[in-house]
Amino acid sequence: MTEQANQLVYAPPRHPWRFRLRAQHIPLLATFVVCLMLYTAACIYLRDRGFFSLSVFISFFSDNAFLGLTAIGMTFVILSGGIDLSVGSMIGFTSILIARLMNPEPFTLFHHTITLPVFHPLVAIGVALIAGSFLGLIQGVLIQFFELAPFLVTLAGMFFIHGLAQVISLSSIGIEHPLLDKLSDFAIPIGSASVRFPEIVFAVVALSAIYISRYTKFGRTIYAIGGNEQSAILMGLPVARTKVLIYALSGFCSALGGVIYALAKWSGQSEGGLGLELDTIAAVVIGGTLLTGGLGSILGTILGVLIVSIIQAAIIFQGTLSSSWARIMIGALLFVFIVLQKILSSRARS
Amino acid sequence: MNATNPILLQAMSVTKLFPGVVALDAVNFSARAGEVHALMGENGAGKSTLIKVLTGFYPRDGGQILLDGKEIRPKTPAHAQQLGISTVYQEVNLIPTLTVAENIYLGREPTFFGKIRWRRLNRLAEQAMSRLNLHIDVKRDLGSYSIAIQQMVAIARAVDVKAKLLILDEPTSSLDSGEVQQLFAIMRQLKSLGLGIIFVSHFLDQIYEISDRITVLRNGKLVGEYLTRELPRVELITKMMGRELATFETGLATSVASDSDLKPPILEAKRLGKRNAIEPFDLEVRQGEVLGLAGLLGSGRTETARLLFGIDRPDKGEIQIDGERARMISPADAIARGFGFCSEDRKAQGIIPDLTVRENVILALQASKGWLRFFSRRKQTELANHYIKALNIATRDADTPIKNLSGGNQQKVLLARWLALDPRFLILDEPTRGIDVGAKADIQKLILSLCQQGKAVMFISSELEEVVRCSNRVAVLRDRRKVRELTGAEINEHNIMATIARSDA
Amino acid sequence: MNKFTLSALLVLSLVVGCSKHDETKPASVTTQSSASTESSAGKVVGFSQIGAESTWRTAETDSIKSEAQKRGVDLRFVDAQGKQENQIKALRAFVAQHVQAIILAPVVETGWEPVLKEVKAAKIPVILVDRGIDVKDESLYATLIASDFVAEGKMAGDWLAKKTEGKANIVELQGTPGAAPANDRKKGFAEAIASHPDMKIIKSQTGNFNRNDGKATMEAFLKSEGKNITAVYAHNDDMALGAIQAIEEAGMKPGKDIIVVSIDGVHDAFQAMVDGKLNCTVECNPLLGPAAFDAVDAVTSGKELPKKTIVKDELFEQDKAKEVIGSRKY
Amino acid sequence: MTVASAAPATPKQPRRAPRSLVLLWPVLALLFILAFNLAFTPGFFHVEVKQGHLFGSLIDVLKNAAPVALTGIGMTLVIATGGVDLSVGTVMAIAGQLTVLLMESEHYHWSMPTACFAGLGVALACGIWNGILVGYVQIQPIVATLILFVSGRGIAELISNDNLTAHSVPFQYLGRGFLFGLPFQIAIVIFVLLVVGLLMRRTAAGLFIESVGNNPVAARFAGINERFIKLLVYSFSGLCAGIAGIVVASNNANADPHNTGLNVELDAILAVVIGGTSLLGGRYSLIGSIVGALIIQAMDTTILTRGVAVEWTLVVKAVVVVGVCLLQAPKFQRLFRRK
Repeated sequence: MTEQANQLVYAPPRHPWRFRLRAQHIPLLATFVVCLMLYTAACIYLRDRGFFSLSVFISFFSDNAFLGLTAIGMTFVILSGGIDLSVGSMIGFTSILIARLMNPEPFTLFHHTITLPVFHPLVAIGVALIAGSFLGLIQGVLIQFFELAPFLVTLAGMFFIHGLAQVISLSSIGIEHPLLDKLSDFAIPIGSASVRFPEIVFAVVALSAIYISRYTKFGRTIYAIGGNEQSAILMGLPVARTKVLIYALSGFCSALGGVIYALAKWSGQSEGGLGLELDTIAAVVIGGTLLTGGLGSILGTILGVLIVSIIQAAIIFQGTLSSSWARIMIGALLFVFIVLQKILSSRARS
Repeated sequence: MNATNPILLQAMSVTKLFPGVVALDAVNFSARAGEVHALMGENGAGKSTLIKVLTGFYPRDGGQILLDGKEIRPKTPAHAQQLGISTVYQEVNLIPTLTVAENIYLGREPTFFGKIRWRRLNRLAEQAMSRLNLHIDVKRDLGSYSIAIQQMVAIARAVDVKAKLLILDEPTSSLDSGEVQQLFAIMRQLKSLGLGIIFVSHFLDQIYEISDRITVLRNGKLVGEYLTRELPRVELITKMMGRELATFETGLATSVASDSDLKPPILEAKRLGKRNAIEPFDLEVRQGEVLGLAGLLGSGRTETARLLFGIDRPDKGEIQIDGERARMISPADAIARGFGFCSEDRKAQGIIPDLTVRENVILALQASKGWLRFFSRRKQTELANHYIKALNIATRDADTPIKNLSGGNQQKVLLARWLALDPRFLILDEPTRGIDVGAKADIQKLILSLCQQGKAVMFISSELEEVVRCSNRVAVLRDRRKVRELTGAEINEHNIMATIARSDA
Repeated sequence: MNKFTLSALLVLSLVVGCSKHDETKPASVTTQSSASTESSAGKVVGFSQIGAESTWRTAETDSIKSEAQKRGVDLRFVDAQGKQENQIKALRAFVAQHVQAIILAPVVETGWEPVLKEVKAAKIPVILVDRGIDVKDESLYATLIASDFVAEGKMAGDWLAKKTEGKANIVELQGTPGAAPANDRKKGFAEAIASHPDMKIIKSQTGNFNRNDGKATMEAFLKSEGKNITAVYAHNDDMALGAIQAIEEAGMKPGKDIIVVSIDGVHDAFQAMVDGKLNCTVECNPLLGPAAFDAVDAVTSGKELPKKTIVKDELFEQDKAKEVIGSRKY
Repeated sequence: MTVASAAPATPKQPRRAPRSLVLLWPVLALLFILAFNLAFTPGFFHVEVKQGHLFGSLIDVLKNAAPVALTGIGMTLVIATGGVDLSVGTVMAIAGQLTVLLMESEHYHWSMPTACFAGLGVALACGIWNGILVGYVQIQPIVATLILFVSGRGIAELISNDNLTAHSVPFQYLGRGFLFGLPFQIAIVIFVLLVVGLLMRRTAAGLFIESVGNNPVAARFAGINERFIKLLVYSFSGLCAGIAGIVVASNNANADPHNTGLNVELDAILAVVIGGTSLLGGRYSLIGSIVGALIIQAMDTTILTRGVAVEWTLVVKAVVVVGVCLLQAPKFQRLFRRK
């Protein structure tokens, strides 16, 4: 424009907060603080019920390992701006599939009676994981290539997968195998408590998920898609492939949840995990991941799972609430928590 | 540059059809290595479509594209990038929630056995930014930086791909003049390295400063290719418009009667301020005047407007309207008092994309009337058609979804939305950004006619020449602070520049 | 930090406030107890209930709660909201709280072995109520006090066979797919009619154990089969009551044109029998409180208990319903 | 310049069909299900007069679609603002329970209209609660309505933990009565639809709702009080759920705190989406949602009438839903146009 313009040197604007805290970290911090508060309050209130102990704390992870696993898968989905409502039914499906493969029953298909052999648990688990990932993949394909809304596709997926589980068996199936005995006897003692395989699987998956989200191109592409899908396409990122894979990954994670469910209970149930999708979404959102995508973290989700677990455990330990009041209390605590987190985040921001 | 520069990319009779429309009609275009080639045309001439065909965003319906003499058929922008064609768009197409460094290297991060090497990535990003003379913290979220910085990051990303051909689609529309110079320096540097650059801009000064060659498009057809130094401005404009310059240059009054000082103020801001947005300031807006706001991007112009329109809550000071203290905590309050605000971010804060032109026009008026007193369909269409005609909005009819209109026409619809309110005081934040010369002149004329009707206008623009031409009074902002007010004869580009550039407050 | 403490207090006061409310809530069901009240006073007993999905279930909960109050037992009650996972968590919580005994109403048959092993390791006896479980090691629980769902279905089937002299076109309203009572009641009924070649189930679909779905399902059956239907077998009373409405709205007389048989024996079902609309119901007694705490007392004082105490289910017909309706508790 | 006006500005979003065409695919899907029954389900189209009213599977479809249609009408507006309301099922239970309790309990013995108004009032209050959380506290809709979804059934159980029989004959008329030979529930749906349709057409509410859903920031800048609009739609959704709850209680002559409205929220969302309203907000179609509700009910009735085995029910339902949605997907349609 004019010659004087050359003299103008651009000065980057001052950042509003002094600490070099990225915007993402604020909800995470708020979640952590509230989680701590909640735990402390529960420990004080339920001190004569033995709430404050290491084994109870570990049980938050063991009893909710499958919630944690589905939540990790769900985090990736939500980070990309989608949603997956099929995770709950996937648990029932994989558990009943494993149980059925280990205890086959003859069935008729096109007037032929087919009898499958008895499968080794590891084979059954492998089949279940592949089936779960495949179902997730199909949903991803429908979402990506036919541009259907994720909410809708996975809602239909929830019906479909639950239906498949019912087709496999309406009644629950118990399973037994020497391997299962070994697995449930396996424990690493820590102080007065011990860590068992559900926690270990959860921890391994959680660490891998953190690694994937932070240190792989796949993980960063997920954030980019959630941040702005259009831009991600223009930036030349493999958006289509990644989105399909995200749903496959979520399918895998929830199938793994189903495996844990079956192994921890020695049983498969088509009704298992029903309604878990909303708990999962709640855990992810409480963990500071935005439903609009792009912002959030696996670490936050783990905190979210912890919070949901603490709320549930506190009500179970409290032990005098009637069914109705227990439901209302869960809602009330959820409300208090969300509002608190909201206040904390907006305070930290200003 | 000279004629011996080898042709890098050649597009031959490229055709693109949209349902019912020929967006590109057998267009020929070529870009040479080591040259800046400007692509000119009005809104809707087909510039963006051509670029999107070149970058593989749209498949072409006919013709050939040769790159280095070999036919290419880019399927996606990623594919085009691999072939050597990188693009920087007008609207920053990056991820605001990721860091600057990531945005530069997303998709080609340095890895070690599949693990992203963050430290190396950040160091590389710092180097890439410093090559553009920008020393910023690359570990911070892109979204925390101004649009200008984001644009620079986008260029850093595009250049770093080792592109043969760089397409800059209106990169300067959100940059201030200093930043434009930085950009040009970079462009010259890239040019000397043998890169071909396609440059799209509405700023004639910039075109003449940087480009070597100009191709003009009109209505999807090629008008011609010219050497810049052989094409006078007036001729360029004539070729773009298809009509003579004089028809829209006349009628622009250079100044309005200066007796506006005598009229009572509509609005007074007293020590109004908001932390991290704008330092407390005093400001008066009087009937029948155009108050210009000048300053660099991020100097607090938009923030000032947002405070006056009740979008943000001030934490200091007060607003007086007609001499009385007023409580304005929402745009609805401001509208109720006869204010209007045409925001700078058309896409995010202006249009309702799925709604029709008609509905977009009546929206603010209807909101001010409340939901019970609903305009009849007939009245709505009448109103919309009135503005379509008055503002010369190019649309098939009033019931076309606004998202189907070109940027400039969307802008006019938004103006119509505010004009329909018949406001006493209208804030226009960058109303002319990214729109063509004809529409620009239309809008400037409109501003003047508004204040002739006794209305007040606050005019925010990055183009100083425009501010000078339209305003009776200019408030100059620097570093989130109002530093000076210019009136009457003081208003000229030199004074404004000097005020902005002076380092002491 | 002020805000934090404030919020913590808020959370606490909510918990406290609600629990108080519950304690002051009067027990709505009183039961007759045969056992002495002395022996169990002061004991801490955990009760893991499935949920509150039906009137029958809440009657069972009330029975156990009021019996606990009567005997001075410190009852830790946990509603699992219909999920086995929550029941398992509850069992673990009971172990952590060192309760003296656990009453468990299992939601499904399988999946209990691992957690019950933990409970057994903590030397806490488990009394199963209303449903059995499928475990290899029977020492994992002390006793089972329950109705036999298969037997209930069989009783209903036998009654219908007698009533119709072995000739009937039956439509079946199943319970929630996958639920143990639904599976067993279906099985028992099928066994009973297997020996009668002229008794056929012509349609069978779920009514999800509730009145609304039972009605909708019956409506559809009436459209597709019409007068062909001679009997309805519903897995619970609520669905039967819904079916009765559907039959009436189709212009037929339930109980006469179409015979209606169901299971549970809730109050509304008795009323329907008195009105002549329901032909018979097999009672499934939810008032297990006294028996459950008798078992708790016995187990904690070291007595051996039979592995299975089957609660005798009684079949009520219309004429008997008139006599007993006044004395029904739920 | 005409070139620009016709060329899509954002290529990823295909040009939306005119409003009337939005209904095309849902209606075709409904016709397809009916045609299937015409061909393969004998007696499905048989309608006779019994006891002075019409009787047949088709009438059942119309009648039993009412609760989903009613909640769907409210849900349509919520989804049009870009939100979602998970609590409609539990609000149904609360409203039904309170209404019947107030009429039947010896303590109250309220008259039928007052009891109904009380039921609707509490449903409205639930809606307002959701609206405040979404609009003013600005909690994401799924999470905000999850709170009432989780605790609402507890509230219904607190009102009364028992199944309550509704003996009142005028009350039973709401859900079981007939008007001009057709179930009265249909009249209720048509009435609500007309009222809402008129409100949306004759006032600016429809315009504001679409604006808020399509671009909330721009709507706010244009002077629309988007928080209030959200409060309005969630309140209205609560009210619709209340009507549905009362209709269901009346239809069964019974209020059931445990099962009333179970999973209705999913059916309602499905109905809205099948009906052509985008979950992203913006343009909506009330008629579409009604058609969606009819599709779902026609499917359910077909499954029941044809005697599909219980374990296959959900699979069949899921396949039909995906099929209907695929039919509507422009990408899927293009796949066949090319061939």
